[in-house]
Amino acid sequence: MELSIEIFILATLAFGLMAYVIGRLHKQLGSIMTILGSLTIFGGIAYLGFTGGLTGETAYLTFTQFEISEFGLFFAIIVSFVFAMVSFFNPFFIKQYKYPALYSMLFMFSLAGAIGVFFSSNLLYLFFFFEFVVWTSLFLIPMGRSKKAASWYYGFSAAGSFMLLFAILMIYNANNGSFHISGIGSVTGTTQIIVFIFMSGAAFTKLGAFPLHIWLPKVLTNAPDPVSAVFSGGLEKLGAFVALLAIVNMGGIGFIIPSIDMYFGQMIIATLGALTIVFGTLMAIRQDDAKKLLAYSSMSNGGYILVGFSMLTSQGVAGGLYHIVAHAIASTAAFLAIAAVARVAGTTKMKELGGIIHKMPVTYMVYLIAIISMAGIPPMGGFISKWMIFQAVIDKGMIFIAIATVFGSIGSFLYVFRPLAALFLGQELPQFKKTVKEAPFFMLLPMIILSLLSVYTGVLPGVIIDFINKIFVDMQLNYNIVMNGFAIEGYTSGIEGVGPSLLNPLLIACVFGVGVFVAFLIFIVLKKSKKIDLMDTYTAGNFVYTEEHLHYSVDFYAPLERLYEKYIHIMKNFYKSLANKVREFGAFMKYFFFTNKPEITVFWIVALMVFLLWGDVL
Amino acid sequence: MIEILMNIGFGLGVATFGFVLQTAMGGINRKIAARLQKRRGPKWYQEFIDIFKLLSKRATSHGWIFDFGVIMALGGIIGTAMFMPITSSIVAFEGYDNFFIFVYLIAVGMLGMAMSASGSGNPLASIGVMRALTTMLAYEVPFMVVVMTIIKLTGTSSLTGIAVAQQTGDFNWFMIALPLGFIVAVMSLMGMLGKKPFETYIAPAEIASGPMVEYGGKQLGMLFIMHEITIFIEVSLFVHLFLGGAETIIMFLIKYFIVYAVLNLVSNVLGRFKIDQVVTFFFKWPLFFAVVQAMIAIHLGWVI
Amino acid sequence: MLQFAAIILLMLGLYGLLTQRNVIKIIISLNILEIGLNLFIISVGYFEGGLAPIFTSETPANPNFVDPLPQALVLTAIVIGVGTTALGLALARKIYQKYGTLNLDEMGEN
Amino acid sequence: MKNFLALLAALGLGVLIILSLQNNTLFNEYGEDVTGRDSEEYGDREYGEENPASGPANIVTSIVADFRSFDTLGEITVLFVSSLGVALLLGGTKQKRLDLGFHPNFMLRIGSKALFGIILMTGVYVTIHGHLTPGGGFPGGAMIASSMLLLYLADDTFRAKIKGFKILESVAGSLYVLIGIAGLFFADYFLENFLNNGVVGDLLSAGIIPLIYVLIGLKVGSEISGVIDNFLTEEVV
Amino acid sequence: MSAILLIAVPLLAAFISILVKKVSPYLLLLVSLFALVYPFFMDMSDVIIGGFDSPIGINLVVNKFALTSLIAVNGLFFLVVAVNIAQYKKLSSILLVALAGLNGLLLTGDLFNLFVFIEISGIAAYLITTTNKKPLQTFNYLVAGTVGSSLYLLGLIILYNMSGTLNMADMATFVEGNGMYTLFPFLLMFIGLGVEAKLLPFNSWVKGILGHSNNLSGAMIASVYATAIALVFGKLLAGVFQIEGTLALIIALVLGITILAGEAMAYASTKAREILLYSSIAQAGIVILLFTVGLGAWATFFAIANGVSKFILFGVVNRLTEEVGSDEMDQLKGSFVNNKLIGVSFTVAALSILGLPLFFGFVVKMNSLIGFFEPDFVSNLPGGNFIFPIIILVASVIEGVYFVKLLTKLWYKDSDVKVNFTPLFKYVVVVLAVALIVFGLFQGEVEELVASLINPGGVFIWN
Repeated sequence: MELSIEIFILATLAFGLMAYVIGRLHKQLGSIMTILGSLTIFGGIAYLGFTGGLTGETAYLTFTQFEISEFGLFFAIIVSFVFAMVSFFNPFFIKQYKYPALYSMLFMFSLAGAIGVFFSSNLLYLFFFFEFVVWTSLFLIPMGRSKKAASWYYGFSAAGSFMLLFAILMIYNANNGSFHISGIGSVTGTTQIIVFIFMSGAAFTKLGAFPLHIWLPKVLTNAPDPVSAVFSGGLEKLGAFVALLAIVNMGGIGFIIPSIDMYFGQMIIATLGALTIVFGTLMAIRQDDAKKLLAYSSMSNGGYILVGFSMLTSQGVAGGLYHIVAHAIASTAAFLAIAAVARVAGTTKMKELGGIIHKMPVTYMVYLIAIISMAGIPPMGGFISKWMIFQAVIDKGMIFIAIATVFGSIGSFLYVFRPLAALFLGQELPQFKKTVKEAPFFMLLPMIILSLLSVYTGVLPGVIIDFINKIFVDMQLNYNIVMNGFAIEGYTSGIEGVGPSLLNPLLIACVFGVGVFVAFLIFIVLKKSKKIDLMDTYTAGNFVYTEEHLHYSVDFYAPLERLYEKYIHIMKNFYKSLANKVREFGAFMKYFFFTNKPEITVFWIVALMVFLLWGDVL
Repeated sequence: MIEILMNIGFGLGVATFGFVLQTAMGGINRKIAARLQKRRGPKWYQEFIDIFKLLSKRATSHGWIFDFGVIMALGGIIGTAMFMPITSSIVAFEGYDNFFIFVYLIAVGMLGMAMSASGSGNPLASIGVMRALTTMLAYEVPFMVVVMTIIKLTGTSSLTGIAVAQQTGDFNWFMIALPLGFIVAVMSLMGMLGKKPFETYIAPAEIASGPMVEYGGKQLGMLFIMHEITIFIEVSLFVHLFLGGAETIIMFLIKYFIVYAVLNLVSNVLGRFKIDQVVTFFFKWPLFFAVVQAMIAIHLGWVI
Repeated sequence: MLQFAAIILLMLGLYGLLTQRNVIKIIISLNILEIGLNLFIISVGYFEGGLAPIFTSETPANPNFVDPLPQALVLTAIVIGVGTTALGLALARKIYQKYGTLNLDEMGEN
Repeated sequence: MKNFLALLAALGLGVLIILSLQNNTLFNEYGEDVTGRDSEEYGDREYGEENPASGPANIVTSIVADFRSFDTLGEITVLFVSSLGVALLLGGTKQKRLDLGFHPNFMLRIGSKALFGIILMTGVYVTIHGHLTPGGGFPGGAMIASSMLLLYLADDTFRAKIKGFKILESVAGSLYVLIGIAGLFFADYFLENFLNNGVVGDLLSAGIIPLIYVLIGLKVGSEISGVIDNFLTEEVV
Repeated sequence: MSAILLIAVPLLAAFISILVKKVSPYLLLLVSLFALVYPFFMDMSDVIIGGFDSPIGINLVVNKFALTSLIAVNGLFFLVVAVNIAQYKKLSSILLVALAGLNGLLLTGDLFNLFVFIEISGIAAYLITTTNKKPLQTFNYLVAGTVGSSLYLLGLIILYNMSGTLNMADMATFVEGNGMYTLFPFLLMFIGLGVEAKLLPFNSWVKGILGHSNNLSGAMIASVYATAIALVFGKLLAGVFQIEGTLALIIALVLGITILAGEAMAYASTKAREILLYSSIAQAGIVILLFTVGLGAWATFFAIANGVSKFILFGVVNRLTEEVGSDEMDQLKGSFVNNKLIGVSFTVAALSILGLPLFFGFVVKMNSLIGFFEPDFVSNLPGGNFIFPIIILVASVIEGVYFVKLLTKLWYKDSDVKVNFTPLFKYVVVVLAVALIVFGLFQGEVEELVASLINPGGVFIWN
């Protein structure tokens, strides 16, 4: 069955408009439309994608051309899957929004834009869809808590997308007048360097990587809960897509550094990626708001993707791609879990929450599996991608990047555990005893699917590794990941007699299962323990009656935070001062040029004439 | 399929051997420490007695997460131990004993224990967990840098591969080949084992023995088993990485005893760090030496 | 010579605009500027020994007239000057009605 | 200090302009022969010639009213708009004469009436002979208005009938445009001189041009008088 | 039917309208409708006035460019008049003269005639701004305008002295060879027109006029006059002017600073009208830049798109300020909550100015930027081909930030102020917004429309 991708984009737009029209009549129905819409789109793309039924010819949107590429399909499936899962939450959150119908429409429009970006082969119309996503998602943010986040978001993503535009136009100029996507590869000399710098700039802004990350925590904290899930799971992958084009598709940039045989350009990207990881982890550890913490975690995971891509080895790039899948699933699940809690408890501040597990155990399990994958612990998908990225980093022998990646993964244990302990576990606060109840079935369904997927990608990586290999073939990169049986082969060492380092996730899962079974046996065999109330705890001496005093969730990592407390606002202050400089420049010009006295104009006229004649006469 | 079952059985055997070995070693070292303090110290099998006494007691539980956490912790550690090679030939799963599996599966154990500790409702447990995780962050990073140097040099990340590399003479023992790395590894190992200078998170004197405060009866017993097997994993990891593994079990036992005894002696005479001192300490000198060692080994290629 | 005088007048007009604070004086300096300009326009068309561009009974056979076009242009320029000055003065009177003063500095910032 | 700096800048600029115009080879010096320009064609006729291309003896008038009469049309629109503007700004429903504290004695009031006639006559003369002698619609109109100004100044209670000026102004303006449109329909160019040019130098020569100049004279006269009236009166409040 | 009627008929109506005061508003509506419809029927030949061809007489240039600009300007004029005539009956004859002046501006082929029409439309503009009840600001505008036009005339006369002709086409051929002599007169003419086109050092009047604008004067100055002046100035820059040497440096500096400073000033201001006026200064700078550099065709449509968007933005903001009393952003917040239709069209206009997809602004901005990157493109301004696109892009980022701030304040804050817009205004604004979207979607047709303005060699046809 053949269907052009253009039909899908138009269908999504049509769904959006339908959602708007129905949304005006009845809020809930409108948001249910978004569920139907995104599910059909995801189903369609995934099914046709795998059976090769997608074609690129355009009947209606004649000004642009589409081309079904493997990596386009890869991203499209992930993003539409994330949209589909998150759309399940829309009906439950629609009541909080000022413009519910508009919300559903823009939700579908940003999906349409994203799909457009991944499949368009004409660079200018890649930018067209890129900008389309920016402004449609822009109006989703203010529906949440703060209004300032929207202008920060637009400022950074406009800067990013205009950098992308400048790069595209440089390519257009270099390949004398062609916008085809293959033009990226065929750029050489200084234009290649300029294009590389600007495109990675665009990727950095969209991914929220180090130098340009200020908007990510602001937006993901203040946007409505489903929107932040969509942002961190889906829209961030646009940045990864551009990063793939910029870093991998263009090949090495600049001279090769002999000791670690890496291109200079890629080295810079890797270092910035490492800084993103470290900065993201440090900031995440000290956050009190769960959503802000997850925002910084998706920032640091973005750093992993960048480090992976910039290794330019099969392990590295595959690790990056795999990490995109694992991170998309894990962070969407985590955000949805926090959203479920926020819907019922009203706040995501860890200070005010505690002991949600007793009323929402399933959400807790979903969140547990999500953070295990985000921290990169074995049975889950995150481990495999981090393992591959470590392999690549060590194979290149890059010590400082290695330190950053290790610090990032160990640090992720800390910051993922913090919401677990403060939000879910610990004393059950009285005010939540009555109000909090388990999320309804339709909210649990996507979360459970995401967790199962997390486990699946962790245990049986076969399908995704084949897809990644197909991408490498499609992008004419001579990379390949060897799979023998269920194990992934790491890089082969120089020393003979020593086989390649193997990772058999299925085996690890079984062994872990066996271990847990044995522990369970031990537990069951022994005497049954008496269940006692949570309040009845071993407190030396004085007895405490109120739950709040027995719940430790305020500044959880105090000793660690004290170490770097002074430096956390460097980047934010830098951008604030930049904005102020523009404002001061504007105010000065206003004061200087726009007084009520006409002599300013005459003065400048005389000045310009003197300036011209001076050169001419003398 | 049978062959996999055989391997799993063999793995379980390795795990129990680990548990028995470490508990015995624990007892013996208790006696050595006592001799240091001019007293006789308890019998060498004292630790066995403690564990089995605890397992037989009837205990209290703070809800399903409290128990599920303990099971997951012990299960994770047993799973990790199953992968551990005893000697370069005796290993449960040929070729799959990847170094990263150990680091991350220990994390599963840690996470399980932390989860149940926080689930117990006692704030002291949560503080203990917080301290454990912070210390882990501190000692793990320098250790990983050194191990990465080793992996870069030997080219493989499987433990048997590294052990074989040291035995077959390509490299002599990394204890000698990478002196600075070895020192850093010792310090991290003491952090891992929770020995004296870095044991703020489980020290009884600090906050009622940290995370374990709410446990009793079988849960505490299971956690003790988990603790013993963790020490076994970490010490044998150290042995394989730095002391060239072992051809025969006896060699392995001797090396194991030497490492564990020396560590115990050193830790008995030292004081105890405050938590943020641990982090600053590990990120100051050990990390510096680890980086210097890595630079020398990888980029300049000076390996003794 | 006439052209230099015209340019100097132009510059005086500009000087007036640069320094004067009184509304009427600004209008006057505008006029000076326009007069200078008109003088300049006229001077463009003149040449030594040129005749006035009017046919009379005494005009010689093929007369070399002065260039008549600038004179036509200056006619228009003068009337435009009158138009803008009339409007300026009307505005000056409205300003006086509103602010009670004609000095720009005393009008405050609004 | 600021004034001195401004003077310095202005004069310096003047000197610079003069110098640059001087050493600019293309710029013909003042008083240099300019006979080679296109504007020769404006005057290719002689005195007494029968029906030449452009009728009026005064070449400037032929440019103003015939060759570039579109400029003049624009010209009177400018005056029309500014007088309208002044009326809009200052004019009100009921106006009374501004009391400037100057009360002329009896002699001046009567004497000015006599002088008024003479000035008016010269104005009309200048307008009518626009195509023969220097002058024409604009100076003539100004003279007509100055006669009106004389009456205003001489007699502080005098107020002309503004209504009449408005009608005169509007009729003259529309007639001018209608002539132009008539030129378009009768002789396929807007504002073309479709009448016979007669003999150069006669009073009744140069087709529609004297007619246009008379209309312009009346229009300019009425507009400027309207402006004078607006300035010398204030709204009855 | 020759194009001269476009000027003659409004003039005739103006002269008649002062007699019959009562009927003049309807006359104005009728004539401006005629001016909008007539260009579609008139024949496309150059018009000679008074029977004498170009070197001696005056001719009107009627080509595709003139036709497009006429339709755009007359269209916007008709909309402004239709929406505001009920409130400003007194100004109908002045508006008629303004219409004649604007049409004359766009059509005339003679440089001195252009000066006359600049004066006509200028004085009409001064009178329109007197409705703001701010005589001092109008006075400043008058002084600046007069100085500007006098300098333009001075430059023109110097050029006449050198070339001997006043006609644009002949002047262009004269200037072709000896560009280096004509630097000073062209600077004078650039300054003269720069004052009207709101370029930075000369536009101190803009804040006074547009800052206190009302429904009529705001829309008229910001959209109708801005588009007309930009197109005429562009025609001169593309055709007649020969820009090189220090003149090119000055023009590059002026344009660069206008664009960047315009955006910075808008970013620094908190009053809604001030934001819009500084953004229109920057947009004017971009349009003039595109004309100077030779991308005339797309510059025309950039000016028209900007004109349409500014019509909507100024119309809405002025109406809100009239109701709310002050145009401070915080007072206006939440005013779209209870009139969504106006809000949506306002957002469409704002997003089109930012150049976001699906809107006409995107098509125009992208193609103009692509113009800079054509392989065979050589910019006559110093600083290579890529410095100006960077300036435009940086400016659009700053522009984006303050527009988003404005939009979020207007949409997402809730306030009790209930502003009612006249149904006619709503209808007009929605139609324009839909036009912006339709033009944005059908990019193929827009490109064909633009192609007609360029001769096969890619050079912008201006006469």
